[in-house]
Amino acid sequence: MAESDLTMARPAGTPTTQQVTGVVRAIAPAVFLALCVVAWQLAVLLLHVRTFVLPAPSVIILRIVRSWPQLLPNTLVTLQETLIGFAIGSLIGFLLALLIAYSSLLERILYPLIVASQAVPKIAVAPLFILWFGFGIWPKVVVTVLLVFFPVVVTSAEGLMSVDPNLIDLLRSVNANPWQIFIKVRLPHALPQVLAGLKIGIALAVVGAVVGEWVGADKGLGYLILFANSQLDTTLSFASITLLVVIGVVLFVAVDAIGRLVTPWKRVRTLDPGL
Amino acid sequence: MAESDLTMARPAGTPTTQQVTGVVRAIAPAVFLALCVVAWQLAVLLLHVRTFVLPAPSVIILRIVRSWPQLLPNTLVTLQETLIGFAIGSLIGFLLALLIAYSSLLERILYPLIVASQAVPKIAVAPLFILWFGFGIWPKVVVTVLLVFFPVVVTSAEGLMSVDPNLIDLLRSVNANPWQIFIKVRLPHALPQVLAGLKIGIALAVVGAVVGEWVGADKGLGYLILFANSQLDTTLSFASITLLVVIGVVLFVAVDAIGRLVTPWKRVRTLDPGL
Amino acid sequence: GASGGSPASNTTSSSSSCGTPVRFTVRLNYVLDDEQVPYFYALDKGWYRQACLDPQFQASTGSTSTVQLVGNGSADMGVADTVAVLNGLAQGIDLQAFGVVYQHNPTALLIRKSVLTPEQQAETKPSKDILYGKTYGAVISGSPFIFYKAFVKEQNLDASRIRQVNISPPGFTEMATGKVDFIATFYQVAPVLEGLGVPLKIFKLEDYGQKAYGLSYFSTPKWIASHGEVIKKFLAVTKRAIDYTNQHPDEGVRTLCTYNQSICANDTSFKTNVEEFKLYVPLYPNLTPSKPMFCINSTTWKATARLLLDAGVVSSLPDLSNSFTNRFISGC
Amino acid sequence: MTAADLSREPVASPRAPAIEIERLRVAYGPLVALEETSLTVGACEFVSLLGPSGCGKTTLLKAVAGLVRPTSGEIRVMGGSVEEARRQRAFGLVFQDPTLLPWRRTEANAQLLAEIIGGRHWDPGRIDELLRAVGLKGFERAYPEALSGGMKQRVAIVRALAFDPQVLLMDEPFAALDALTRDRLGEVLLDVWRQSKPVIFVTHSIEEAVFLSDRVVVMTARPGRVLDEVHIELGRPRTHAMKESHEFFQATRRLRSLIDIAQGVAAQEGG
Amino acid sequence: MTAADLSREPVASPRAPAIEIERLRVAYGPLVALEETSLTVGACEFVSLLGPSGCGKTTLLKAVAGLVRPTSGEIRVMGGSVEEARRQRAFGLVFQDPTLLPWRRTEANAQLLAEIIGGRHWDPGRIDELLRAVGLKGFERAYPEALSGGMKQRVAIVRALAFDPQVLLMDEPFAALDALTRDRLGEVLLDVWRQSKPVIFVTHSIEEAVFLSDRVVVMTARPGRVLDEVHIELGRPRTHAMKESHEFFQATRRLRSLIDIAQGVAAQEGG
Ligand SMILES: Nc1ncnc2c1ncn2[C@@H]1O[C@H](COP(=O)(O)OP(=O)(O)OP(=O)(O)O)[C@@H](O)[C@H]1O
Ligand SMILES: Nc1ncnc2c1ncn2[C@@H]1O[C@H](COP(=O)(O)OP(=O)(O)OP(=O)(O)O)[C@@H](O)[C@H]1O
Ligand SMILES: [Mg+2]
Ligand SMILES: [Mg+2]
Repeated sequence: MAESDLTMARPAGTPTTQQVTGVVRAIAPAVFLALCVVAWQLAVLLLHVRTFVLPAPSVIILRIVRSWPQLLPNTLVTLQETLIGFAIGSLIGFLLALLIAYSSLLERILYPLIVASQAVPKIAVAPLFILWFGFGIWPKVVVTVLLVFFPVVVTSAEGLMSVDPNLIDLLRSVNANPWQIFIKVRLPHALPQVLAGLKIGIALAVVGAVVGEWVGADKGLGYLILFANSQLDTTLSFASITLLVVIGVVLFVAVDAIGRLVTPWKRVRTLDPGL
Repeated sequence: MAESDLTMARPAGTPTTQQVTGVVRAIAPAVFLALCVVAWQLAVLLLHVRTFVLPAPSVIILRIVRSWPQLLPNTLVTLQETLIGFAIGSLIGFLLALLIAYSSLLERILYPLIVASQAVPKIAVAPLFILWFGFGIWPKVVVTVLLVFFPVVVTSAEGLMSVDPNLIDLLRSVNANPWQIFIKVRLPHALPQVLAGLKIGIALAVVGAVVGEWVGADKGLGYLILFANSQLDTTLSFASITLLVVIGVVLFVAVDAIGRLVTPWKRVRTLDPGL
Repeated sequence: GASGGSPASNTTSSSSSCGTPVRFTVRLNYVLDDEQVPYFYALDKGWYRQACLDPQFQASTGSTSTVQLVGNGSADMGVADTVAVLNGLAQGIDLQAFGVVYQHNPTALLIRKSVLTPEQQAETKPSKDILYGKTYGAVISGSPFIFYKAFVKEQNLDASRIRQVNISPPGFTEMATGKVDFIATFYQVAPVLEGLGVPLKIFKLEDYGQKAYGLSYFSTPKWIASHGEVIKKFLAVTKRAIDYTNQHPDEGVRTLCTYNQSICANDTSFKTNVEEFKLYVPLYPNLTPSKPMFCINSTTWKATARLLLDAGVVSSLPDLSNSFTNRFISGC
Repeated sequence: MTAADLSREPVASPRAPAIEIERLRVAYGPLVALEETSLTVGACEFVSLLGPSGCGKTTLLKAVAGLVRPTSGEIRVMGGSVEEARRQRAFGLVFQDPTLLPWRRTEANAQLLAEIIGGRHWDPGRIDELLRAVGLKGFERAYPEALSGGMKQRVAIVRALAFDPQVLLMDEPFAALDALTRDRLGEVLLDVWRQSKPVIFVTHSIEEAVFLSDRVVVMTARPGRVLDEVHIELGRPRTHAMKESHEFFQATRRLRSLIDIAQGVAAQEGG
Repeated sequence: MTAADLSREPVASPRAPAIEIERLRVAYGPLVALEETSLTVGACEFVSLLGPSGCGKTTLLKAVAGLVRPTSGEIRVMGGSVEEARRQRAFGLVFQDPTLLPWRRTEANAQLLAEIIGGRHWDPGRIDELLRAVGLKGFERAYPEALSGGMKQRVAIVRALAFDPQVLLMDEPFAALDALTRDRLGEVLLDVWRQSKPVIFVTHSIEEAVFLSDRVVVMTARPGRVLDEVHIELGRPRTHAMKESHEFFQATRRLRSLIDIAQGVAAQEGG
């Protein structure tokens, strides 16, 4: 929190400190994660936590290795649902955000419905999902879409509505059409916030796929968790959860990285005291 | 989408058109909602949808009236969990956003854990929640917190990090301490985005309370839904869902209204073509 | 998916005898478990094919969902707790049962011995008021919850003296960690729980006079009316499979895994040995090839329906006149 | 597109009024920014606006460009409405702030309006030339963040000139520039103008106004009004030598005293 | 807090250097903005900076205020480091852009820095007085959005003067103002200054620089360097009559030629 150093670093520091900092940055998350895992392992060992309550990381990892042929296809199924649901959900979310941003009447009409769609517990209406979308991949995708689109709507609408009016005026002065104003000003301006919504969305997409699988599935990590629980196979359950977490974090990091790529002008981190 | 009129309206229009517009705006959502309900009612009647699949709105409303003594206390329980969970969740979310905004090292360390916490299906680890937090209100609050804090982290961090560096420089020129920079610049600047996160959070809080109640509860709307489903009492289930939706929408509108109150300078809607 | 057919290449030749087999979906009562081995066994042996049947077995999230989905036509027939089927009937879902899988009340209260006094532990048929002051872990989405509530009513227990908390299925962890004192469930799972180091006292509700059916086969009257032959053959083949499973329990796991590769890449996925299928054997009426299986007795049927009344799930009994039929089982 | 293209041919005779503002009143809520403001700009006339800070110069420019709706009064541009003129992409605007897109580099920012208008008015060569003329060679790939204040303003000027608009509306375009860069840009501007289009040019520099304009209009504040105007009787092309001329001196002196009056009026009215 | 309060007493004799910049070099990545720049400002000296757009004036000011880290070279303020001076809240900065907080009204924006420094330097009466002096009476409750460009700039000036800083660093503060408002604000500034503190004042107006300053420094561009300086031999207090004096004329002429050189150098080096 050494604020006094913030933003000082514009003219660059010496290469060596930069390199050291870079290394620390690169390995810190891994180190911290390792520490967490070790703490967990020790807690389980020292407190004699029973495996069926909370398996030790070592047990989970061994199980992942051993049950890999079983876990892999289920992981791929869930990954597929997650990605399809995320793609459709972010698209729908963004389109709704457009409607909301361009019309306060639509905002007033749509927002209650959108929020309502969130407040309905998806599992509680599972039979409807199955009735409407059958047993295939679609009910899972629909649940995922329902979870994903909401944060995208809220953040994108916020971003699209917060454009500097002078920039809009500039384009209006040459009679730019709404599409040009959108593509040249609104969209790039809103991009960071759209990306924030997508980051929330991708994390929720994983949960959506799992919940979708609980509605009715016979494969996927969500189903595997349900099955493992019925078998009191807590280790398998946690192995599946671990893979879910891996999917979630990897996809999140990917979305984040793509976000940084498409907003190169936002590189300046004004808050960072250097380490 | 008549963009050509946008932002023209700064010098105000005539009072009468404003009044008419105001009335349309005020009643439009209600009218639209009513249309949706009527459509639903007609669909159920004309397609002979069975009550155990999807009850007609009239049936649900009658049931709400009839079972009000049973629904009300459960609604209050869920409302309480929602609000407590939302309060704690947004606080935690905001604090984490601070850590992330002030240190890219912490960002790299914390984000994977935060995302991981989202990818874990809460119900799958329900026994742990009961083991750690017992059967009272806390496991429900914890689940709610877990759902709420995430969007608040992402959007607030985004907001806190996107401050105009010149504003920071201005305050640094008089050696403002980090707290002052935070309270006078960063926070007000980030407020719209924090509020976007809170809007997402409040909608998820309702779901969180319900999911929390599915484990270890004996009251609340979530419990009631579970109970009603096990009894195949679809109408009671939908009555409870309806109340959940009402809670969700009311709380969302409240958060939105508070948001508008605390950001009076953001009143200009640059995109609105007037209706 | 969890449905049969495709891997049974060794049996396709026999299907030629009847042209295209009749395809229909069978929604099971829960996720796959040892108790469902016979269906997959029959698939594996090609017995359904030989009977010109092509059943698609679907895992489920519980009896209630099975009842709903069969009721609205999303699945053709179902396997579900009889109370759930009757409850569906009471809620106006058009259903008819055509066979009972488990003829006996499988529900028991499993109490942790450690919360009982030595005397209570020693009793062969414990007095029911030892439940007072204990915490009941209720899985309210399951039928045992209804059995339990009816039991409380039938035995005139003071429900307010038993603390009830809801837990997610199966509730073993909550038992093992001492968060709850007893649960209501099928007593077949008791060995699993004891295997976790939780010594149990088992109250079989049947011992206290609670007569009821367990799982039954059902569908909508409409489907039944047009698929009489299918049902008849399905029941016959299934009975054969159950008999066979009883005699060759060790083959079961492999079979389950063949048909359910998503959950079962190796035999250890099913934690319990299929030997435990034997635990379900007492629930079956006749495990001899010569005698009929699945017969529905109207007295027990009504007793099962009464549970709903006693448990307070319904305020009056539904009309049971067309609620079941034995016409697809010869010899009932 | 065709209509816009056609309309780019001169539509009026050089002396006919291209911009007619009549009894314009603009109020922002209770605040009256402009009142009873009338002004006419000929088809090829270069008019400068002088006036105290806050007197409504920016508001006037925005009203002409159709970005602020008059509370009352009328504005006609090239015989038609403001809307029509805008539809013909007639206006080249330079805002008082640079108003650059932070996500575009210099060249892309300079190109923005040309891009929107498209067609034959997109000429990357021209933009390159203009960027060189205003001294931004070497900064084509810089984001606005890395430009100095005056550099940003120059990008905004290039952006407006790049598509050769029919009407130029410039709001203190040279305010952030040093005297010499100002002069150089003034020449670039006159060069682009070629006495071929109407220009309204807001400035605070009397010398600049006199040097560049055919006519200088002085406004008073609160509410903004046109106080008076001075015709500049210098020939074209303007040369720096003219700055030493008697006409130049006369005009500046006259304007200085007008501004004194304008300020005095403001001071009295503002209390 | 105590240290800061104590330090507000003059720490050096009037003639001792208050700001010493020695062989300063600032590079933004490959771009060298300032090189070999040395400058000394006396404890009560008013120094103006003139120089072509992009020559590094803003960079120099930011370096003095500790907002940009020198690549090499040294800056000492009142005998100590830049950091120390900043810790003592010595700097009153006016940025080239108004840099107002959009969520604060005029009075709250003007008050911002005074608020941060707090204690006895918070004087709402003074802010009110300054707002009136710069002609913003009546706009205290307006959000920045509703202010004209020049008005915003004046708010920024009031904000810097409001807490009576020990060192004034002003980056083209009057650029968006008309001549008369400029003059009036110059007087306000000299009044606040009372020959009691060092001032670095960036401007593009030679007359303004001469009228206000004790010394005018001319910079050249790319990389930025100090070209030369002109001592202004006019007495204090300055009166408008002095603008007609020979010394004034001499100084402006000398500066004009220096700037010609500065630009010429830039043009040659810039290619
Ligand atoms: N969006 C707005 N909302 C309310 N008032 C405004 C708005 N824009 C300008 N004003 C007011 O209108 C008046 C004229 O403003 P304008 O920007 O036109 O002045 P200006 O002549 O351009 O001044 P400057 O030379 O300082 O740029 C000012 O008093 C200002 O406060
Ligand atoms: N943040 C930055 N990153 C990279 N380059 C920068 C940055 N800020 C300024 N520069 C460059 O440094 C040089 C000097 O800029 P500076 O803003 O100091 O100029 P200036 O003298 O204030 O000009 P002006 O009179 O136009 O404001 C310019 O070439 C500019 O492009
Ligand atoms: Mg202006
Ligand atoms: Mg500058």
